[in-house]
Amino acid sequence: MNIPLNITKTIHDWLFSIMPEGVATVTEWVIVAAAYLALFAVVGLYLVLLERKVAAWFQLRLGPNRVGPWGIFQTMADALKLVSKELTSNTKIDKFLYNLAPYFVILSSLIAIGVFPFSRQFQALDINIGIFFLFAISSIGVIGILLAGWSSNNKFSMIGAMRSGLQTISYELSVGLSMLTMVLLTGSLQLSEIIEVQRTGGWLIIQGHIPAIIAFMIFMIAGTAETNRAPFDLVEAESELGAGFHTEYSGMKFAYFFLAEFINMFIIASIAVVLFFGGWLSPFGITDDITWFPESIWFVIKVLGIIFLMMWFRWTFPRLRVDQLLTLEWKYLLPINLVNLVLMAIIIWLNWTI
Amino acid sequence: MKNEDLQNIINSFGENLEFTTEESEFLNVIVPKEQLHEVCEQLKINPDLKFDYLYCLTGMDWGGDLGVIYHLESTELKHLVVVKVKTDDRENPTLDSVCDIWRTAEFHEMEVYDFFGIKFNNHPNLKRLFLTPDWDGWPLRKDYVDEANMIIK
Amino acid sequence: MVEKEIVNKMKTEEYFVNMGPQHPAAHGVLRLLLTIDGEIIKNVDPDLGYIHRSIEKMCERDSYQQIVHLTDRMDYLSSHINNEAVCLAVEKGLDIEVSDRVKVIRTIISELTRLASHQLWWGVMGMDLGALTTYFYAFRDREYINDIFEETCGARLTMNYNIPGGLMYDIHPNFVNRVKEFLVHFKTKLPEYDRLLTGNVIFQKRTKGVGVLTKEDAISYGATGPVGRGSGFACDVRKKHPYSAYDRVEFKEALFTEGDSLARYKVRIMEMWESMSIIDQLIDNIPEGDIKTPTKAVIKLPKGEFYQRVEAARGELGVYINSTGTKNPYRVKFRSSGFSNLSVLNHITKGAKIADLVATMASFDFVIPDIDR
Amino acid sequence: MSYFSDIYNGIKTLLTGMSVTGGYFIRARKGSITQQYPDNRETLKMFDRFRGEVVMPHDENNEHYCTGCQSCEIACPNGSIEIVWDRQVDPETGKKKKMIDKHIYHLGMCTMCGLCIESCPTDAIVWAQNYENSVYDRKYLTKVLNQPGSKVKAGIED
Repeated sequence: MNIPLNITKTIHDWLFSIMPEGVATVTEWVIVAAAYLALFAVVGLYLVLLERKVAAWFQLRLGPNRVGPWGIFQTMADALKLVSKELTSNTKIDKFLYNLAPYFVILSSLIAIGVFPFSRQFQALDINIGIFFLFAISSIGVIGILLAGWSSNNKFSMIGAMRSGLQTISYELSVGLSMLTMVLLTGSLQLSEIIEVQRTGGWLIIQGHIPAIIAFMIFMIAGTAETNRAPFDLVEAESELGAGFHTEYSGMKFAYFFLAEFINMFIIASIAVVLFFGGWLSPFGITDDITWFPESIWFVIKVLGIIFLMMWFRWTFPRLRVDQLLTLEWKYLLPINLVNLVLMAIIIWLNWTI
Repeated sequence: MKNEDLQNIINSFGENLEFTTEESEFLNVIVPKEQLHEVCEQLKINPDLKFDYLYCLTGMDWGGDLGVIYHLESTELKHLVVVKVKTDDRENPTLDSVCDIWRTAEFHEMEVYDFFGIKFNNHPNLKRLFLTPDWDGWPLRKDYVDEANMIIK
Repeated sequence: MVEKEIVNKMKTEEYFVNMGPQHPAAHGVLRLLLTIDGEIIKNVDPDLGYIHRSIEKMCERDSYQQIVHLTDRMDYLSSHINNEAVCLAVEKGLDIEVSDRVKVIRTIISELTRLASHQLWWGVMGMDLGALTTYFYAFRDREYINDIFEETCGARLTMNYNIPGGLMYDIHPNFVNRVKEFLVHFKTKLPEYDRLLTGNVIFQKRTKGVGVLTKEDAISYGATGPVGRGSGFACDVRKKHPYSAYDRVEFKEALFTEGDSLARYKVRIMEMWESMSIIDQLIDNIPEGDIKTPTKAVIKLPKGEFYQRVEAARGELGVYINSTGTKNPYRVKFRSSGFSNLSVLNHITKGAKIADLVATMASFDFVIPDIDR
Repeated sequence: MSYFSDIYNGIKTLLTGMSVTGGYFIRARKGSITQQYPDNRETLKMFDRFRGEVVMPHDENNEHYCTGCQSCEIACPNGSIEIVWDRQVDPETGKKKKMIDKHIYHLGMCTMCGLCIESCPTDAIVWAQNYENSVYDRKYLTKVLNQPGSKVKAGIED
């Protein structure tokens, strides 16, 4: 545990003073996990609200404005409604897999947030293969989607799930390769170290200039595809498949899928911020000297910026077709990415970084 | 092309064709049902007529006779003609399908079958299109009675 | 060769999917029975009748004034044009000529209806392809037209403004100004439609070469309106058989020869420009004249058959009235454009993907009450 | 080469599209196109010709213009109007004459086509501009248009 904030330190000391060491460690894990869970439930809910507001402003509407001032409690009310709703299900479903699927999806999203470096101190786990871990965990979610589509005994769900499978598997490559391009610059997979590199040399997108910008664009495209959001929302494709893989889910199980989508968006945006925009580092170091300034604010601002970009995509573009989706990946993104990787290597070799 | 010229050409396509322009703005050709397909095919392929566009296909119940009215137009030569075909068999009316000549007839004939009960020979997929398959009766016929759903003024 | 072997080895199983009656892309209660192999469509079998109200049978019961309002409910997005078709047919039967004022007003409102219909279609087309924002931009602009209708006709959608022999009442004094205001507004917004959707690379990829309909097929299937004109079939009734005031205005018939969804899209965008130009030509000089040509309170058409064709927003609308001389029509048939256009669907979507079917249906712009009547 | 121009054009068109929506996003403060309906009841005014429902205006003497000629009943396509009438002795002239008892209007069946109002020779019925017609029971949609105790204004038949 690497959370040496004052309050956490107090709790840490207190726990270790009243319990044996092993029990105290486990208790601490549970507390941290519960705190993260609560935090991300709120983050997910407010991202939903943000999405609805942003969508409304793009579309000349007002957005939610009834529950609380400017509708800030709208998604809370929605969540409450979803919790209280009956969990209906289709007949002839595969009960076990049907019930398992939402947990797969939500858990894979929640595991990933464990390694986020919100600030220098605010990071639950700083493992040395951080990027790799994020990359690996974010791929698990697709199993849940596949299971959901398969088990719910609905052909539309099934088509959606199959689309999701091929989409995630192919776009994994681009996400991975564009991450790798940036890792070339940092020479480390550890998230905290990646950010430290940027403290001296400037943000990676500036350090790596051309290949970094290309990598960023590819990462944004592939990341949007990873999270199954428009223009890559073939998995749901409401005008084609009704609601895709979660057609047959209701109540809280549906909410898990819904929440997972937004947390995934947060994850992708976080990775982008860490890899390209210096994580919690302030721009030009303007708040470096202010010791009391919570650096996680910079992290959140940058993440929100990236999320806004993804929302902008969603509310502007039409959806791609399945074969076009694969064409984009295999004929455009992947070759460009490979070339880009070599380009980055050359730039580092010749020491042309800024 | 004038209606008289049309009449002269069409007259050679079959026997017992009746022509009339009364009570209508178009030239009406009343074709015996046995010759329907043959005459229609000629109307389509004859280089002077080229009726390639069937813009309306109407099922009709003339009280005694059942039948179909074909409104035809030539997109190239810009003339119009109306073909009528009648059958006096109300129990099991059967006509030849023209959907191999004008593909649009496929759906329109299904509609006519649905509402008038006129069967079409050689139709690829004749079924109840609007009504449920177990519907009883042919609603647009004049002798159709449905006391529950029809309000007569 | 190798490919063939692989295909033979990988035997796939076809399955059926019910697309509709409640499906977001069906825009109503259209049910398509799809035979699908993976994502590839093998067969599309439409099953209709979910909103069939038997308008043709109801017409046999009603008087000639009364059947007009039933046609509002057919293609509810071009309700004025449907009304006009019936009124023109009845006027043809009665052999009365309406005044120039009526003709011009009918034409202007018809074109406004067409614009409103195409605007809605544009929004829905974007929505079907996944760009939800188009819907709201389209509705913003459509609101102007609906307000004009509401002010003049009293209703926004099912207006019933026409009566046999003219119009129900004169246009509202604000009508001309409001139409001009709308034209100024929409002329700035239509290029925006292009920038947002038409040029978009994803949109182009989704529609180009999708659902290709050849000219021969379009004629044979009776596909009219933007569907036919997208395939190069010059089927504009306004040009072929001018009615109302269409013979005194200059406009181009939007014709494209590609026959794909993009061509149909372009036809509609071009038609919007043409509609605006038609309104531009007429709005400043609406002639004076009677708003109604007097008819008897009980209209009795002479014995005979009357056929009137008009260009509705989705294609050719034909009204066939068979009269036996009584106060009710003996038989009324509406040749609706949607019904003929629907018959093409199976032909052109075979072998396409589900997403292509949605794109094709969006470009066809089905209104289900028009198909079912 | 077209490979790269495709990419360039693709990105360019995508950015053009984004500039349109982005422009609206920035201008979103100027107000939306939606109406906050139940809140703006005070200011919401229908157009004069708006077809809300059919009403029968009465003047201050509780007199209306309906002579009971039934042309609206005949003109109505869906039987939304029923007129209950009988012949009564006119107190002024002493002649027997047609008087309406009840002018019944089924709002639930009305399609707002306006044919009844068109056909009315005395302009006894007009459109009202109210737009909130929903009720909790269907029976409330059947309305009697003439007020209780009202009578036809004298001299309207002529």
